[in-house]
Amino acid sequence: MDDASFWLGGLTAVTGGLMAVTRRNAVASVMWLVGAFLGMSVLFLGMDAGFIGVIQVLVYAGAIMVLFLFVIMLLKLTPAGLARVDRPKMTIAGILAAGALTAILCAVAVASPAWTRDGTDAAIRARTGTLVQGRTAAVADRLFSDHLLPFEITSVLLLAAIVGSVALTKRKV
Amino acid sequence: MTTTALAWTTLLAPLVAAALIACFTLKHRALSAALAVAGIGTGLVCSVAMAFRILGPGDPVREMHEFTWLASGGVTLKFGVLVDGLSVLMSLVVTGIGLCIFVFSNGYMKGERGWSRYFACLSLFAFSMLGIVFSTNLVETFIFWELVGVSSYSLIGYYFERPSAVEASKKAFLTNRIGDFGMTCGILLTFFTLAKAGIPGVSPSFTFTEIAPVFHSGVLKPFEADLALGAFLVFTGAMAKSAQVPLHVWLPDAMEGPTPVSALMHAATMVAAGVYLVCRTYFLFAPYEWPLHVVAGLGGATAFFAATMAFTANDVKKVLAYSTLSQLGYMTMALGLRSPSAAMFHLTTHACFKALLFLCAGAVIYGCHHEQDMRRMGGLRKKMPVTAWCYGIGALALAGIAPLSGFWSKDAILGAASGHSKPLYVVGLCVAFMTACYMGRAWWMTFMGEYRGGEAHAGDAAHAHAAPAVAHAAPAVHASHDPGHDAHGHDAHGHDAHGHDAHGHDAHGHDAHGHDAHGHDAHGHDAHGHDDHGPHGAHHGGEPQEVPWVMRGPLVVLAALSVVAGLLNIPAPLAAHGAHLEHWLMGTAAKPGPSWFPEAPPEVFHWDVAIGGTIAALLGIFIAWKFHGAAKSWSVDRFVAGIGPVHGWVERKWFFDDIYLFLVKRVQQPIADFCGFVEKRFLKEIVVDGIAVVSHWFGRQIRLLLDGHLHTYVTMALIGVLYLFVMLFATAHAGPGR
Amino acid sequence: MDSSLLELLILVPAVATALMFFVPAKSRALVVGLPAVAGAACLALSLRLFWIASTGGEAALAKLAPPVTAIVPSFGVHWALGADGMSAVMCVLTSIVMLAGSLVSIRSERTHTGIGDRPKVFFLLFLGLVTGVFGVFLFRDLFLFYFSYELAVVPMYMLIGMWGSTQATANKDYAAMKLTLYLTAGALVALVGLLALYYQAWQINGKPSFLLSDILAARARFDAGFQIWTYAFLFIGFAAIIPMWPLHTWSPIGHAAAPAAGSMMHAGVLMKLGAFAVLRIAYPTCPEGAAHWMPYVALLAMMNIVYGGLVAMAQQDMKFVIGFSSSSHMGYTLLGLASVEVIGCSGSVFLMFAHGVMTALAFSLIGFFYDQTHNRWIPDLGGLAHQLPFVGTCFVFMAMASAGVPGFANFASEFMVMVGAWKAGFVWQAVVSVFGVVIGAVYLLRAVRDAFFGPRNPRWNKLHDAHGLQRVPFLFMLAVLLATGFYPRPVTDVIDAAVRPIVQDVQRTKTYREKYPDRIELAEAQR
Amino acid sequence: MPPVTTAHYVMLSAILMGVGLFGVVTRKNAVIVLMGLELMLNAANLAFVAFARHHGNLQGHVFTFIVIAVAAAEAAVALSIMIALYRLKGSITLDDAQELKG
Repeated sequence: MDDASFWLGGLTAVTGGLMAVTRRNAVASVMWLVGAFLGMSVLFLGMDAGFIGVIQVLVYAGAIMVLFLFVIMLLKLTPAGLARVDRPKMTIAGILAAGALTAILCAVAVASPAWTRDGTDAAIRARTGTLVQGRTAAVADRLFSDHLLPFEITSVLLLAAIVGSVALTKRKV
Repeated sequence: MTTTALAWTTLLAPLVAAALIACFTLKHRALSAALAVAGIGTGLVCSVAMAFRILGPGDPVREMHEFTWLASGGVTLKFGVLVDGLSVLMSLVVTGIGLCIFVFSNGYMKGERGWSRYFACLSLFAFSMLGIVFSTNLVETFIFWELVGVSSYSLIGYYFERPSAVEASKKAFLTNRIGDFGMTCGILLTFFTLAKAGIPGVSPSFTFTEIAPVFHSGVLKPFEADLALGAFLVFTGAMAKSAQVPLHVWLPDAMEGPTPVSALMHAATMVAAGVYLVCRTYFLFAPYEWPLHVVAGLGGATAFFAATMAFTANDVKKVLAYSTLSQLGYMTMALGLRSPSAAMFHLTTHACFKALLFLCAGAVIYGCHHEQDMRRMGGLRKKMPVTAWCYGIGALALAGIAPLSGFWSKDAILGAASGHSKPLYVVGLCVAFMTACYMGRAWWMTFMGEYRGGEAHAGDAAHAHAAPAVAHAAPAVHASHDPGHDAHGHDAHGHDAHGHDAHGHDAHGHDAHGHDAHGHDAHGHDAHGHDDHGPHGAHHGGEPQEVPWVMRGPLVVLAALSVVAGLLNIPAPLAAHGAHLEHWLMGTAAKPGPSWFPEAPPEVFHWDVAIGGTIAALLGIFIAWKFHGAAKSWSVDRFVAGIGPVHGWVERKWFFDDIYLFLVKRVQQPIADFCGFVEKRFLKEIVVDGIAVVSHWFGRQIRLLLDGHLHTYVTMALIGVLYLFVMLFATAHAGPGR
Repeated sequence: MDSSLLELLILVPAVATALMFFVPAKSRALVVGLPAVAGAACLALSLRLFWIASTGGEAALAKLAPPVTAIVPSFGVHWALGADGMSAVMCVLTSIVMLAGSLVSIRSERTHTGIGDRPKVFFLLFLGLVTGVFGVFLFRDLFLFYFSYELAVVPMYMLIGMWGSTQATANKDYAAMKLTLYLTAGALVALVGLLALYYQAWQINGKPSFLLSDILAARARFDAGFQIWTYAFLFIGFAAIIPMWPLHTWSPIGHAAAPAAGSMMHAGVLMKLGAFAVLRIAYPTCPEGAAHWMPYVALLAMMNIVYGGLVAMAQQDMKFVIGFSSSSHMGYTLLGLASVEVIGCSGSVFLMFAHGVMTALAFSLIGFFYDQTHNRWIPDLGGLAHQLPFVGTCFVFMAMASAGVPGFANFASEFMVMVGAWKAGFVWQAVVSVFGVVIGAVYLLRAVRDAFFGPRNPRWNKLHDAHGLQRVPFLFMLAVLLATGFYPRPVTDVIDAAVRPIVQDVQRTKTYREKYPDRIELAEAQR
Repeated sequence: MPPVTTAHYVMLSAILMGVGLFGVVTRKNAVIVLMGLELMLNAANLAFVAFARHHGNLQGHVFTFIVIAVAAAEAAVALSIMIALYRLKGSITLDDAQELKG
C-alpha cells in the first residue's frame, strides 16, 4: 500500500469532510466536500483502483457536487436555515452514538489481526498471489460478465431517478 | 292399502293441503278452503277405514311402520306411524271434529283477510296433531308436539294486528315451551337411564313398542328414581299442552284466536294431546307411585280452580275456556287414578260436546256481529233456535246429564275416583256441580231472557276513547266485495254506521268508505274479546240472526255426536258386551306384548256414583236457574258479598297471571338486563375497551418518540445499530468460534 | 370433472375474484352477475361433492384428493386438498350463502345503505373472502389452511369498514377494528399451536412439512403434555371466531355493523370456520388435549347459551338480537364439540350448517327492510307485517327455525347436541342447553311481535314488499332449512361418517378413558 | 511509522463514516445532511476497495461503481425532493417537515 497516498488522501478527506459538515455557508461546505472527494480519489489511486479513483472525481466531485451547487443557488438558503439543530440533548446523544460507533469500528479494525498483520502489501500478495489492479479494462471485464445484470439494473435505476426528479420538480400546470 | 299406508295418508294429507295452499292458492279463497277440507276429509275417510280394520270385535291389532330419520353415534331417531286402538280413536276424534270445524270456518271466517293463511295453518295444525297421534316414539312425539305449539301460535295470533292476540299467542308458545323443556329432559333422562341399565337384548331406543315391555319386566328396579323422575318430566310437557295448573295460564288467553280455532285446538283436540301423550306413554308412569299422585293431584286442582274461574267470566268463549280447563283436569285426574281408558273416553266425548259448544259460541258471536260479552246477549233462543238447541245439548252433555255422552264419561272418571281416592271423588263431585252451575249460568245469560244487546249503555263517550282508531285502519272492504255475502242476509240487518259513531270514529273518514255496514269482519277486533272490558259503547249493529247453513250443519252433526258418543263405552251391566272402548284401548297390546295400560278390572257401572254425579249436576242447574233463570230469585250480588274476598281471588284467576307477570317482569327481565349490563358495561366497556385503552395509552407514549424530527429518528437508528454492533462483537468474542 | 372437483371448488371463486378486477365497475349486471354465477357454479360443485359423499361415503371422497405436490419444499408447504363429509357440507353451506348473498345484493342498487356505491370493490372482497373460506374447508396443508383462514378473515375488515352502518349503536369503524383485532389475534394464538405441531412433527419425522397427514403420522409420538398445551393454543385461537364466551364481544357488533351480504357471510360462514378448524386440526392432532379440556369448554358453552340468550333479550336493535342469538346458538356448537361424542360433534357440524343458512336468511331479511326503513330499532318498528307480508312471513319462519322448532334443520341439530351432551355425562349442561331453547323463544317471539305484529304503522306505508325475483334468495334459504329439517338423514349420515373417526380417536385416548370411566356405550347405528 | 495495512483503511473509513454521521446528526439543513450522507457512502466505498485489495479480487470495485451510480441517482432524487419541499414550505429545514410524525 502506498503509505504516502494514504496519509495525504486520508488527511484531506477527513479535514474536508469535517469542514464540510461544520461550515455555515453551504457553498463553502460544498467546496470542502469537493476537497474531501479529491482526497478520496487519492486514496483510491493509492490502492491501484484507478478506475474508481477517476470515476470518483468525475461523478462525485464533478457531477454530483455541481448539482448540489445548483440547488443551493436555487434555494436562497438563509443562515437561520443553515444553523445547527437546536435540540442539544438529542444532538449530543447523536454525536455520542456516532463517536461510539466510530470508536467500535476502529477498535475492531485494530483488534483484528487478519487486517493488521495480514493486511500489508506483502502479506496480501503472499496470501492471494497478486495485488489487484483496478484498471478500467479489468473492472469492465468483471462488470460485463459476472455483474452484468446489476449493472443493467443500475441503468434502470438511473432512468427511474431521472423520471422521478422530473416528476418531483415539475411545476403543476 | 295397508293399514299403515292409510295412516300415512291420514297424516300427510293435511300437510300436503297446507303446502299447496301456501305455495299456490294464497290468492284463491275457495280453492284454499276446498284443499283444507279435502285434506282433513281424506284423513277422516282413512281413519274410518283404519277403525274398521283395527277395532273389530276380536283382538285388537297393532301395526307399525318406521324409518330412520336421523342416526348418529349409536342413537337412532325414527319416524313412523303406529296404528292401534288408541291412535285410531284419537285420529277419528281429530279428523272428525276437525272436519266439522273446517267446514264451519268456511262460514265463520267469511271476509277475513288472511283466509288462505288461516286454512293453511289449520291444516298444518291437523298434520301436527295427527303426527302426535300416530307417533311411534318419544322423539317423533316431541317433534309434533312442538309443531302443534307452532301451529297454535300461528292461529292464536291470527289477528296479528291486535296486540292482545299477539301477546296471547306468545304466551301460549312460551308456556308450552316450558313444558317442552321438561319433556325434552324427561325423554333424554328416560332414554339414557335405559341405556345405562344396559338391558340385554334391548338396544336403547325411543320407540314405544321396544321400550314398553322393559318397563313391565321389573329389571329396572335400581333405576326407579330416575325413571320416575323421567316420567314426571314427560308429564310436564302434557301439563303445558293440556293446560294443567300451574301451566294453564295460556289457555284462557288463547281465546284471542278465531272461535273455530278455539273450538278445534283449545277445546277439542290440541289440549287433549297431553292426555293422549300420557295414555300413549302410560308404561312410563304405571310402575311408579309418586308421578301418578302428582298427576292426579294436579288434575283435581285444575278441575276445581278452573271451574271456579268459569263463574266470573262474562265472555261467552272464556266460560267455555275455563270449562275446558276444568274438564282437562278431570281427564288428568283419571290418568293419575290409573284409569287411562276413562280419560280417553272423556277426552272423546268432551271433544264432541266442547267443539259443539265452542262452535255454538262462534255462531252466537257471528250472529251478534262479533259481540262476545254475555251480559249483552240474552234471548237468543228465539233468534237463533238451531244454535240454541245445539248449545243446550252440548251444555247438558257437559253437565253430565244422562243419557248424553258426558254422563257416561264423567261417570267413568268419578267411578275411578271413588275407587281410588275419596278426596278426589269429592273434588270430582264438586266440579260436576260447578260445571252444571256455570253452564246453566251461561245458558240463561246467553239464550234466555230478553235481548240486551240493543240497549244503549252509559259511558259511551268514555269508551269512544278506549277503542283504538287503529281498528279502522284495517280496510273494511272485503265483505262488500264478497258476492256470497249478501246471501247470508247481513245487509238485511243493516250494520248501521251509528254503531261506529258511538266509537267516535267519525273523524277517521268513515263516510268516505261508504260501506261500513260491512265492516264487522275487519274492524273492532281490539274493541271486544275482553271480559274485563266493561260495557261496550254500543254493539256492532243490527239484530242477532241465525247463522248460515254452512255453519249450522257442523253444529247439528256435533250435537248428534254429543248425544251418542257415550255409546262407545257403556259399562258392563248396562250393555251386553260392555265397555267397547276400554276393550279396544286395554287390549291394544294384548296380542303383541304386555299391556301398556295397567291391568284393571273392567269398568262396571256403579249406581251410587251415577246417582251422586247426577244429583250434583241437577243441583248445579237448579242453582243456576235460581240465580240467572227467569225467576232470578237469588241475587248474584248478595252472593258475591257473602263469600267475601274469595270472589276477588277468583276474579284475579287465583293470582296465577300475577305471579307469572311478576316472574317475567321482576325476575326474568332484570336478569336479562343484568346480563345486558354486564355485556355492555363490564365486558365491552371495561374489559375489552379497557384493553384497547391501555394499549392506546402505550401507543401514545411510544408515539412521542416519533416527534417528526429527522434527527431523532437518525439518532434512534444509530443507537439501534450501536446495540447490534455491541451484541455482535460481544457474542462473537464470547463464543468459542472466531 | 370429479377428479378435479376439489381444485375447481378453490379455483372457481379464485378465478371469479381475479375476473372481478377486469369487470367494468359501471356494469352493474356484470358486477352482481359474476358472483351470482360463481355462487351457482360453486353450489353445483359442492352439491356434486355432497352427492359423492352421500353415495360413496368417505372412501369415494378420499379418491377425489389430487396428488400432493410440494410448493415450497424447503419449508414443507404442499398443495394438498382433501374433502370429507364435514367439508362437503360446509362447502354446500358456503355456496348457498354466497349465492343468496349475491342475489340479495342485487336489490341494493336503489339505496344508499346497501352496497350502492362501489359494488365492484365490495364483490371483489366478497369473492376473495369466499375463496379463503373454501380454502379452509379443503386444504390439508397447515400453511395453506392458515393462509386461507387469514384470507377469509381480513376482507371482512374492509367490508364492514367501507360499507358498514354508521349508527351510533354499531359504529362501523369500531366494529371493523374490533372484529379484525379479535380474529387476527385469535389466528395468531392458533398459529402458535400450528407452529408447535409443525416443529414437533419436524423433529419426529426428520423433515419439515406442513402436511396434515405428516403431522398425524407423527402424532403417536406427541406426548400428552405437548398435546394438552398445543390443544389449548389451537382451541383458544379458533374459539375466538366461534365465538366462545367471553371472546364473543366482537361478533354481535360485527354483525350489526356489516352490510347485509357481509353479515350473511360473516354470521353464516365465517363463524363456522372456528369450530370446523377445531374438528379438522385440533381434535385429530391433539386428541389428549381435546379429552383434557373439553369438560371445561362445556361450562363455557353453557355460558354462551344462557348468557347470550339473556343478553339478546335485553337488546333493542334487531341485528343485535340476532347477533347475540348467534352467539347463543354457537354455544350449542361448542357444547356438541365438548361432548366428544359422535352424535354431539355431528350435531355441531349440522348446526353450523343449519345456523349458517338460518342466520344468513335473518340478515338478508333485516337487510331488506333496513334498506327501506333505515331503522332497525325494534321499538320504532311495528306492524311491518301489514306492509311486508312476505318478508314478515319469512321472518316468522326464520324466528321459528332459530327458536329450534322441528321441521327446520336447527331443531334436529340442536337435539343431536343435547343428546350428545347428555350421553357424555354433561347432564346439567344438557339441561341448561334445553332451557336455552326456551330463552331463545322468548327473545325471538318478542322481536317478531314488536317488529312485525301489532297495528299498522302508517310511518312504514311506503315500504315495498319483496316481489318476483327478489323473493328467490329468501325462499331458497327457507327451502334448504325445511328440506334438511324434514329429513335430515342424508346430511347427518354424511357428517356422521366424517366425524366418527375423529371423535373415536379422542375417545381412545388415555385421558378420555380416565375421565369417563363409566361412559355409556351405545351400539353403533346400523347403516 | 508502521506500514499502512487494511486496518488503516478500515479505520479511515470508520472515521469518515463518523464525520458524515456527525454532519447528519448536527445539521438542520437538508442539503448539508445530504452531504453527510454522501460522505458516508464514500466511506463505505473506501472500505469496499480496501477489502477488494485485501482479498485480491475486483468485486469491491464493481460494487463501488454501482454505489456511485446509486449515489448519483439518490442525490438527484433527493435534491428534487428538496426543491419540491422548498416550494411547499419555503425552506428546507428538516424540522419543518413533520407531517408524518406519530
